[in-house]
Amino acid sequence: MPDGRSAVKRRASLRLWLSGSWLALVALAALLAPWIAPHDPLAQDLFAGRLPPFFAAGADPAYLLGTDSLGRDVLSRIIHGARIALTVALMAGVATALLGSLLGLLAGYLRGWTDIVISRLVDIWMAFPPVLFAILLIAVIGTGLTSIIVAIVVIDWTRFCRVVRAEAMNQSKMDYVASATIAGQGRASILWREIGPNVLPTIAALLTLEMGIAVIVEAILSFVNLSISTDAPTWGGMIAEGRTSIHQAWWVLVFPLVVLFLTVLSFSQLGEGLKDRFDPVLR
Amino acid sequence: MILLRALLTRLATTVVTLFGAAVIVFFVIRVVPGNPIAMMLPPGATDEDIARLSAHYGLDRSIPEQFAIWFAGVLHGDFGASISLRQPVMPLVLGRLPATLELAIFALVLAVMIGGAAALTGTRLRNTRTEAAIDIANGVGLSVPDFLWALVLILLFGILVPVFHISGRISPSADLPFVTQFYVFESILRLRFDLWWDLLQHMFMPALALAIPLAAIIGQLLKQSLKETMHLDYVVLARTKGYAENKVIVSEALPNAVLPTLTLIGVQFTFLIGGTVIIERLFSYEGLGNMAIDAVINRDLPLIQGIVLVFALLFTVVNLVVDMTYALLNPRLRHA
Amino acid sequence: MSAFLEIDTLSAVLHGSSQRLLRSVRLTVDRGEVRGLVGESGAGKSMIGKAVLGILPAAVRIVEGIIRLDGHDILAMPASERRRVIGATAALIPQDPLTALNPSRRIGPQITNRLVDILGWSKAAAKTRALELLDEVHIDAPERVMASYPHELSGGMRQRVLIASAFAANPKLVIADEPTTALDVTVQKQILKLIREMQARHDTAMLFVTHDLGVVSKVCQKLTVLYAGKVVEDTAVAAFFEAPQHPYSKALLAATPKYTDPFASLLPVHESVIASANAEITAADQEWRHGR
Amino acid sequence: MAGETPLIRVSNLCVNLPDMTRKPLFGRAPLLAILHDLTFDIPAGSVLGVVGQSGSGKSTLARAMLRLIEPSSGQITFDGQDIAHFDEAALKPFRRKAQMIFQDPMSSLNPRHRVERIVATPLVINGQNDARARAAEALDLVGLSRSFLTRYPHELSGGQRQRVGIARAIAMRPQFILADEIVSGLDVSSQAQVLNLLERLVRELKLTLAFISHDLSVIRRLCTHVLVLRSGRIVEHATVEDVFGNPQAAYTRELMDAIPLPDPDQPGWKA
Repeated sequence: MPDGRSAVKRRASLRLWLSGSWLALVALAALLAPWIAPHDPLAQDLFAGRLPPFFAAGADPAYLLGTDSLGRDVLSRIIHGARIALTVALMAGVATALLGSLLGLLAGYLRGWTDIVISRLVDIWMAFPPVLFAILLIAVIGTGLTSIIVAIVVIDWTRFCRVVRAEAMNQSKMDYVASATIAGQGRASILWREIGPNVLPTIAALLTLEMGIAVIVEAILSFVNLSISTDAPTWGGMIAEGRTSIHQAWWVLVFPLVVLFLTVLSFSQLGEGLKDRFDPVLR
Repeated sequence: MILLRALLTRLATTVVTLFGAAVIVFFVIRVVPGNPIAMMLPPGATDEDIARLSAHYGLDRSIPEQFAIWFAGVLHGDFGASISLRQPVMPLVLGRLPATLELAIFALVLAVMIGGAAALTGTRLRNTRTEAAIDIANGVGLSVPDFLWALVLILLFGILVPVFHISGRISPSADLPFVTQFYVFESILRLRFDLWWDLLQHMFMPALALAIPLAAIIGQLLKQSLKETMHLDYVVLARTKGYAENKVIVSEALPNAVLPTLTLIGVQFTFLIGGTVIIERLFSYEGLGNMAIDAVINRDLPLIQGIVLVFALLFTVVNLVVDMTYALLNPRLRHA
Repeated sequence: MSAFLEIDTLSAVLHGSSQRLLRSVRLTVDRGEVRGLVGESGAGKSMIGKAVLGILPAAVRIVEGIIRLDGHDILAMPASERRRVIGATAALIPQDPLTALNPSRRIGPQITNRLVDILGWSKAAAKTRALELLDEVHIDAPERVMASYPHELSGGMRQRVLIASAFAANPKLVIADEPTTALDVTVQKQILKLIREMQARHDTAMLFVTHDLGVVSKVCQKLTVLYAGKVVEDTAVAAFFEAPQHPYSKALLAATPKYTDPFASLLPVHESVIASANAEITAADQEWRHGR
Repeated sequence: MAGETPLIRVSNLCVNLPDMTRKPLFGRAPLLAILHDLTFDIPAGSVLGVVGQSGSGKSTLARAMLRLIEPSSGQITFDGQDIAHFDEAALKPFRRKAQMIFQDPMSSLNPRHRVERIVATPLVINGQNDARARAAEALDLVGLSRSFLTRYPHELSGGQRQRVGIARAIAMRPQFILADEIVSGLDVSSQAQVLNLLERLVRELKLTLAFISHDLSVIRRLCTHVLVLRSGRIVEHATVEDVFGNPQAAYTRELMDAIPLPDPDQPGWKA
């Protein structure tokens, strides 16, 4: 149905475009933070506490999006927060994808004991509530950027492993795998050259999804005071602080929340868009 | 017969999973660098304090020995005593579990209602703008996790248009006649619909936050399998017989299209229950998850172990129930 | 008296495109007559059946033509009325017996549901009728089959059930859409004989959609050959196998395998035949656009 | 051909597979005997047609002969060597000499690879240094122009895809090719083309071919010998002239009579 397909394509490219633009903006903010942030994100000015954003009455135009209770500039903290958010997203996302996909591919293609052991591990992992697991891990190994990344990888590899395993099993049943066997291709070669490219779009979509999740996990950990440090400008920390002063200064919660929401949404939409774009049949 | 054997096999793997979970929780806390006793004590405690406390909790023994002692207790239903609350773990956990269960089940019901309605509407109005709108809503719904939805809901309906409660499980002024912790259930039994209504008003926001991602997933998957089913010959055949479109969707396509969604709900419901941990925190809802976070902050090892194990048990039971329901609903397996 | 099913200058396009999928198709099926509808994949043969039964995919749009079913101009009717008329007068024998029965329902209700829900029969009368029909399609233990689920029956059995179900409401037209393509040859033979027998017994008009000229020669009296949605030959079956008229039909017959005559059959369709058939299509399209 | 050692000798071949229809929801499926004690030869240069209905075990036989599955018992002697229980390393020389063409090209051609890569990969794996040139040559042999080298499988028609499958098989210059129901998904016009092509290749490349099909008419056209399978057992095995001229088994007769020939006067079809 070329008609339906072109509508799908149009929608996919629009979504790719929108989400890509927003993420590019965030990445740019992260890269250029020290130069474009109007204020020092840590500088407190107790006389300028809880100033509203520029369009509200009583605003100070020097603080575009207002200030928090300690008089820190909300916009500057959001811009610097993008650095931490993107670092966590990239490092944790890629590491999780590598570990989980590798185990998933091995389990799904080799089957047998490898599969039994890996699947059982996944089952055990899935028996923990991930948020609680994360909080517990951080409590044990200590706070900080590296700890957060390690915790995300340790907890979320199962997400890749499950999906990639199922997909690898499906692909293994296809005749092109039988054909490669007949051609004398070894198992490693089949896994890498034949099955790999067919599983890659799934991994790519999961990867961008995972990046969004990583940003959220950081926010959740900030929220229970277990992230990096209470001072550091993280979106989660700002949201946690905004939640406590929501009746006095809504903007401290709203702006980082909107940014976080759009970023997480863009990551997942980017993944879906890329998956369609990579699909040779849809393309 | 086959079902019975399957059930037994499944129970065996469940036991393995739970044991594995117990081992991992136990060792993560102890093997990973960091002294749990040092975590328990305030900064500035002397080495002597640490040694004394270690001996008190049996932490001076070797780790396998500690595990053996703890696990023997668990098998007898003894999870030890909470350090921060100075009470046995088991009654503490059981006291909080009903609140979490009620919240999770309410969220599940909401998710099935919203997701089901979206899927049916999208199928009925397929290839229209309405379907496109539903697709977009589903896409946004499942891209954004419960934590963010909770914040958005707090902002919109707690602060901006304050129509719902955003804190606690029941109004503090209410005087409670309940003997169990299943408040919602018991309020119906006691015909106290005023309390029932108050409970629902408190639960609605956290439950909706938990429900939105699951509703979107159900909406998307069920619609997809409904649309696929609509192309199958038996559905086409029903249409040639003169049945109206609504009837074809609901009575021919739905019973079969629902099966793949059902297996998915199993896993997703455990994710939802996992989500209660942070959602309860956000809404100051006195459930198991909120207690778990306190336990971690207070470094209350026995309590953490107990709570995590109860969650693990809950998850495996949910999966078991879903698998069995699937087998019962699928005539192919039922009559095997 | 006019034919029971009459299709006149029926053209259909894919939504949003001007390319025709059906090109001014014209055919008739009389009472008691079986008409074969033959073509290769993509020729639009199944689409004609779907158009008659009102089950075209949403993306296909009929742009001109008339479908007259038992005197009713069904394309001119409102949808609910059309559904009722089609449900009461026509029936479908679908292609794949594996997917044509609802896996979560017992066989009995799947045969009787039209009688009870649409035509208002009593349950008991519908059940009696179903047992009678299962007997007509030579099913030995009709009571047991009625209580079974589809997965408990073999492919041949399921196709028998579907045939019984198609004839349940005494339809005046039955459309068989490749009803034996998914079956093994030995089962196919039984099912083809059964379809012929049921059609004769009920004196129905039948449109038999297939890609297999061998099958056509066994069940049909009339034959319509389609190429790219256009009727290239409309003739009696006996005359066709004697001497097909259109070059494309000739090539099709020559390409059809025949173990009794291996070297005179299975001849590839010559490129010049395809080229001239395509030229015919282009000419017809030009004329059509001109006429509009 | 008598007296000559056959290229392939299958003796007492049995295959049992897990029965997925009786597989419990969890746990292992019970085993089901698919092939029972099959013994037959394929002489070098012959074309063996294997015919049977669904459930006859013909596809399992194909997969066992090419060692995609390991037989439960029995021997498969290829070129004098029993390969029935070799592991992948030991099979390496066999893999160079025996190829397969699959029923469904949508599944057997990797959707993410271009035609050139699909045809050349087996050559590269087996250490041919002129793989690209030979892939292009193979495409010539199956009558596809070289512009197809850069296409993806989904950009081809059904008949073209099946030609790519054939090109991949012959590019290795194998002694033996097994074709599993390769024309059953095609329209009659493409079917005739693919069969003609296969017949020419067998002649020109001196191939030994096993051709699995449910259609006796196609087998009659292409094969020198016929093997009739029913429920995993050999019902009849003879030259094509003998089987069609004077079938020994009642089952073979029944199969032949059931084929609807394009002929209104075919005997046995009158009511």
